[in-house]
Amino acid sequence: MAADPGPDEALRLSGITKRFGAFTANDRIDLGIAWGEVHALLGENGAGKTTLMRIVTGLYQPDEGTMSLDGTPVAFRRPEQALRAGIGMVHQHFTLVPTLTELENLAMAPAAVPWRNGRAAARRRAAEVEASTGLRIDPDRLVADASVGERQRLEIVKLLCRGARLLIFDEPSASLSPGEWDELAKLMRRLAGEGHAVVLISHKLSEVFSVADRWTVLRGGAVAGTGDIAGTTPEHLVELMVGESVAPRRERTPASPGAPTLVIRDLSVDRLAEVDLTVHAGEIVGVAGVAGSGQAELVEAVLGIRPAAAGSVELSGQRLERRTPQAFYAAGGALIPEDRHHVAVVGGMTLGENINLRALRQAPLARRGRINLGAARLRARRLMTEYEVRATGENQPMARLSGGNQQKAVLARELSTEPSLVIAVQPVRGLDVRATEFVYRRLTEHRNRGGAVLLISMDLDEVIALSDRIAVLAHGRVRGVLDAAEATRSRIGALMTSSEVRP
Amino acid sequence: MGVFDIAFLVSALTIAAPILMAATGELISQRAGVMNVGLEGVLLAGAFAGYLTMTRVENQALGFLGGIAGGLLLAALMGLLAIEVKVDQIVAGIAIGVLGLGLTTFLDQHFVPEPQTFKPLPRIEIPLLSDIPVAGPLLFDQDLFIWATLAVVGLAALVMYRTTWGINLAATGETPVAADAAGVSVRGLRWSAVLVSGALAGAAGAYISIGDVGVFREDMTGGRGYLAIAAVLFGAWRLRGLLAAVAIFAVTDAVQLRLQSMPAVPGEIWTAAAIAVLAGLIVMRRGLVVGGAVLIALVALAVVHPVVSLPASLWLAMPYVLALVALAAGGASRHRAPSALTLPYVRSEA
Amino acid sequence: MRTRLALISFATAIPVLLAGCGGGSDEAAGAADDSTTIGFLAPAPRNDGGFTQYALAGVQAAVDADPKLKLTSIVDNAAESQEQIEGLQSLAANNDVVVADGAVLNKAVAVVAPKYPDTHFVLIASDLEALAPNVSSVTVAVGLNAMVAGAVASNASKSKKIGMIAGPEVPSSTAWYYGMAQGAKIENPATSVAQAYTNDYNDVGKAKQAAEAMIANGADQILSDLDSGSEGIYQAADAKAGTGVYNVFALHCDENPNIIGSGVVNWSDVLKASVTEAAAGTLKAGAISFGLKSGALSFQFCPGKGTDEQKALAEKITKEISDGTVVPEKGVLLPQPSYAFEQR
Amino acid sequence: MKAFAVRVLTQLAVAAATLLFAALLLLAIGVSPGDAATAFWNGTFGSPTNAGTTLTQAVPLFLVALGWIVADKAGRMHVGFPGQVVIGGCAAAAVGLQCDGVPRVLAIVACALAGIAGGALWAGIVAWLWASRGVLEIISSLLLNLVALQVLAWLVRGPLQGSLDQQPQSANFPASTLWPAVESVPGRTLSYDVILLPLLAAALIWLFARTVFGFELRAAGGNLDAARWNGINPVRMGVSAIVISGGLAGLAGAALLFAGSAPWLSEGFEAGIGFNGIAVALLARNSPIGAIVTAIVFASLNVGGTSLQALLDVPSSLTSVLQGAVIVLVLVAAMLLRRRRAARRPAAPVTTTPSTEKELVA
Repeated sequence: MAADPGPDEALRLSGITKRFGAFTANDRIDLGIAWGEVHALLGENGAGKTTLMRIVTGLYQPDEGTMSLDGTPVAFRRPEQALRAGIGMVHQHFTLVPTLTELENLAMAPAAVPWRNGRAAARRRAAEVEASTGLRIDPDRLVADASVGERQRLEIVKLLCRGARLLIFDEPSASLSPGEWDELAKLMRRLAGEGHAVVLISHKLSEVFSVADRWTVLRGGAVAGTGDIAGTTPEHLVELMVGESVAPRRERTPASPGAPTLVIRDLSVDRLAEVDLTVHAGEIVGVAGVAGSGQAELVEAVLGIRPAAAGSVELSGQRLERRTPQAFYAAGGALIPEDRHHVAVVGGMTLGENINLRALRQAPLARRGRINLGAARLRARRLMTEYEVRATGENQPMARLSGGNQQKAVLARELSTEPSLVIAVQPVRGLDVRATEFVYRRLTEHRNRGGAVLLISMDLDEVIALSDRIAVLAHGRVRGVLDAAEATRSRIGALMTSSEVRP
Repeated sequence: MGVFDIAFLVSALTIAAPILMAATGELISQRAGVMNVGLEGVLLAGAFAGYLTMTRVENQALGFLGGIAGGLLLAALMGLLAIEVKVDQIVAGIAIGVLGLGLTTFLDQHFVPEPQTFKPLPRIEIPLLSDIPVAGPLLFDQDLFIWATLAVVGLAALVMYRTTWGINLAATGETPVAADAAGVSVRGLRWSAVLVSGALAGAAGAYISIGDVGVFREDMTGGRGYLAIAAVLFGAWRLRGLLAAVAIFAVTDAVQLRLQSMPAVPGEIWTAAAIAVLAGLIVMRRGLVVGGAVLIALVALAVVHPVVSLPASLWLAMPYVLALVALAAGGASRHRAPSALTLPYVRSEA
Repeated sequence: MRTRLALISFATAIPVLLAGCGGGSDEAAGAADDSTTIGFLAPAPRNDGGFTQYALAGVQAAVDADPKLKLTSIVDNAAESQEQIEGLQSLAANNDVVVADGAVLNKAVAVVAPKYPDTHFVLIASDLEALAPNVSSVTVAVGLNAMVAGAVASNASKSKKIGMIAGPEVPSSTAWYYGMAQGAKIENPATSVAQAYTNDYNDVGKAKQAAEAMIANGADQILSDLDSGSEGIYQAADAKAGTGVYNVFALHCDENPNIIGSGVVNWSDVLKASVTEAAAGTLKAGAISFGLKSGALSFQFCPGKGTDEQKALAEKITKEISDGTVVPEKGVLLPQPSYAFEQR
Repeated sequence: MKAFAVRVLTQLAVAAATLLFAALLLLAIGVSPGDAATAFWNGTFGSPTNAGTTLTQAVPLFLVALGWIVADKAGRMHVGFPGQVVIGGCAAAAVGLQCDGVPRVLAIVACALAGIAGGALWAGIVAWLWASRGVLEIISSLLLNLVALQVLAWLVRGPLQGSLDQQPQSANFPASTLWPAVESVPGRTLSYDVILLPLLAAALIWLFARTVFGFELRAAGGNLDAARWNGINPVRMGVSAIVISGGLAGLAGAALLFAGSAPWLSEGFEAGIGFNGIAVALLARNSPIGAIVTAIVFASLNVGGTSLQALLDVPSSLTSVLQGAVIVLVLVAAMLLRRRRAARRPAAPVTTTPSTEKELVA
């Protein structure tokens, strides 16, 4: 079944099985990865990708099956052993220490004796890596001051410095701007060209098709298929991942914009300068731009988390004078924030409490400071069904839910109040195909019901696919607003890099 | 010279040394993510173990080794609880504190029924150098422990900020996942940090008993362990801040002892306080309004020089009040605990 | 939730199990023959090298002298009022005589004594509160001793600056200060007396630093109203030649060459007398103060210390205090109760 | 069923270890463990009088534990309980001493309120430093504890000094201020404030589960940023939690003075309940109900320790060794049990967030 990667085989997994109690996370998986190739590993959330990669990197030991590297059998009992053998992983959540400099992060090393200083050696190795791959770091900068893309670069340099030859990227584009992704794609190809093996774990088929040589799809813990990229189509891969053919995205209905819902005038916050933006009822306005163009400032200023230097925000005809989150929600706003873990959900509370995070604090669920628990439970259950949140019950701790279900719970919370405006920031980040489709459908439905949506995303395809109008944000200014009909990747890209202001 | 003479500085140095030694160890331990609120108990263990050794062999070097062993023993228990069993570090610390006090008292009554007295550490007078005015007696007529403390602090600075081990240490306390991913043993590093802190606290305890005064009394550490912890926190988990904090505590304590035996507060105290506030304002450039008002008041007091004497408890509270004022004036950005402080590390979550 | 329940049930299991292991043991108070049992409670550690240790030695002396007396239990380190009350109650329930060693126990004795009318309480303090038919408070007028010490120290001082270092600031400590001040003034009106408190009778390091500070301020004669903390004062005196040290309660001449003498209090005799009388039922309720006349107090020089002039001075002042020529000023004597006061 | 058996066995093993350790120590000083157990039981629960003392002493510990629970739920980890107990007690004493002749109900309420106000005020400094100056609450509260001790030392020597023989103690509080005790218990050792145990535990559970305020408190504690992004003012919540916990600690201070049998202010009346209260809360895993039981166990360790000293001449140091050992062993047992449970649970898709990690240690 598995395609033979040939004599250059780097890693070979045969019959890998891993069980947790009664649950089988990996079921007799066979997989071969060759030196010099970019191998895409695909699958929905929960398909067993993460478990498999944890076995490869020594975090888990398989219950059955064997691994061999360069034809020699290996068994890693600790991550250090995998690393020593040349297998390194770029995690979605970077394993960097923000309070240390980039160089110090490189110099971190096992079994250090208290009288050796590895900084000079690390600097030398970083220079060697730069010479061979062109990857450059800023050694004396604190990691906390580096952007996401720069951190990812540091993560890769770190692995290369340690002699990693097989690199695993876990959804690397989730936090990258398109430009940064293009660079990373180039880098992956270069690494493969130099004889490294690269494993790319991703949901995004466009990325897979732009960079990978071969693919393997996991479904339900088992291998659903494997082959060369050249011989397949995106539709086929989606079918393998989901196990059925997904209905193609419905045709877009033309927008019928009503009265202005959100009116932003002359808003200036930190690096955001003089932003004018209007979102009407019944339309989706997309904001395109590379990461760090001022998106976070825009959202936080409208919400009232970040004090604005100048400008005004009007929501549903009300001018938000003293902007606070309370005022924003009271005026009919809703927000699907980008950073779920940090600002959207309370991991230690239950699913039900998270769904009712705002509703629970006002009538009808609460009267005179007292909560009606019965009504709250009913509401949570109703929304769980309506938004297809899969959990053991409304009392399940939020932190125990998968990322997709957490996002659905957030969606349920934000859309269930029938807001006049929804601000959605990177709403499908980290979600699998099915969950993504669900989110898109919900947002579109909201628009069709006459709601306004401000969609902020770094994924151009997403913005183009969903938006009725697109505002392009670059260097803290709105460089132009395009209608969906005239928006193409190249036009938007031109605006992103332009420096002059257009009306 | 009145209050601020050489004897005053020497006294401040003697007060500071054991606190500084213990606090340096606690700093290392906390930078690795383990907070031992029972440091007082570890100090006592060191003090008693050192004394017990002395009653058996009467050799100061061995006494200090015994003290270190005593500190290590309790620190090992802390390590066992915090790193292996992964219990709540605060409760574990409280237990260590209670155990340290109880065990040392009990064993003292049991093994040394008749209190014994030994000669304290001799002062080492370095010929010629110790005759230099001011600096001479301050620097070159001290006992060995003062020197050892300086050496330990210097060494700690080198190790923490100039070696790979120091990087690993910071990573372990800040982002243990990252350390683990780099192949650094979080467990090993935390153990060594906890043991280092135990050894240093043990030595500091031994100094309090056999080094400084040559006797042991139950609960003789008198809250120095809590001061050391306060110094670590106040010093924002940096060695420099730690030094500043210990300096504040020691100087105010020395001033307080001096002033108690004076009929009234001498004018130079107000002058010195005014200079300190001025320096603080210049360094921090914050809290100008409040600081300025305090400054003016202090200058006025220095000029008018009223005959006042303050109750002893007010002087005793002074170090902590000063530390609080400094924190309030310094503001938020200056201190941040290691992110993983008091959090046990469980790998499968990585 | 389950773990919590488990924990709770476990925690409750401890006392139950502890109780279950017991049984079959006879009661401690069961030895009710004709002997008189004594319980002892102190807020300080029993081996503090000072106040508590001397008092305990006095009780032990009384017990050794009379085979019918028995010291059954010692509760020490009872620093907190609630704990003191519980300790006194437990002791009172099982003993005929309870010695409460320290003035801070006054209120606790006042609470407990009325509940145990058959037990006689000996409170080592000049007490005004614990008035009850079964309480005798016994104390010594240390301030008188301090006057003699002050005069001697003033005479010995070259700088005419002398000092006193004590633990917590309590009346029995301040009495030493006021006594020294009055005595010094008699010898030389120019002499100044400093006082310092370390807040702990047993913190050697603090005492050493306080003494160093005092010496740096010019004082060359220092009285130590400390227990084991005195060691710190010796060491400070060692570092500065010509510093004289004075102890309280007992002579400690062999502990340090700088010791001139001590305001000796014969605790053993005081306690022995009190306990024996209490056991015999002859100790009167009320307050009893032992002074210079009874021999319980005396200023004594160490062998080879003190000039003839100083010895004569000490004798002269002792006599003048005893015959009433010198009247103690405010603060020298501890406050006196208005009831059943006996000066011995 | 098997799991249950394992749990029971673990508990028995730990209890046996504690007892064995205690027995060895006692044997080392020549005291029969059987006698000790009898003395311990008699001193703590053996008679109504002693049981009353034990229960009454559990109240302040429990109040401090509740204070910790409130602050901890809001994510604010302060350790200022000793100071708040002290200042609360001082404030209550200052008011109580003026209450001679005031009607009983009024006097009692005034003292309790003064205690609460004192503790809340002292905690308010911590809250203010945190909210407006960004000072970590654990640092400022630690320092304020040390300041509070000196304030107490000054008060009992200065303004509140009222002992006739000039000891550092206040005068006895007027009888009208003393909290009522159950008359049928000999010695009136059982104060009516023990009804605070179930009452406040229930109130706290209700607060967290059923009120908007409690909900917002938990949300702010669970994830400060998420709370803020959802319209909860986390600073307000944090300040409220710290002040409430200080108020509870202050009430504990008042209870120590007015509900016990020592109705006067003295140095050291706090008697370590500030830190022991934290241990009570943590051992009860932040459960108000669990805190009742743990507080009673802690109080019995204290009371029983004193009776061991008085009856069998066991040194006080040994009883504190036993206390320390009990804490350590209970901690270890709790952890072992939790780990067994974690091992049995099938692995769910784990997403690491800071809040889950906190959950693990909480």
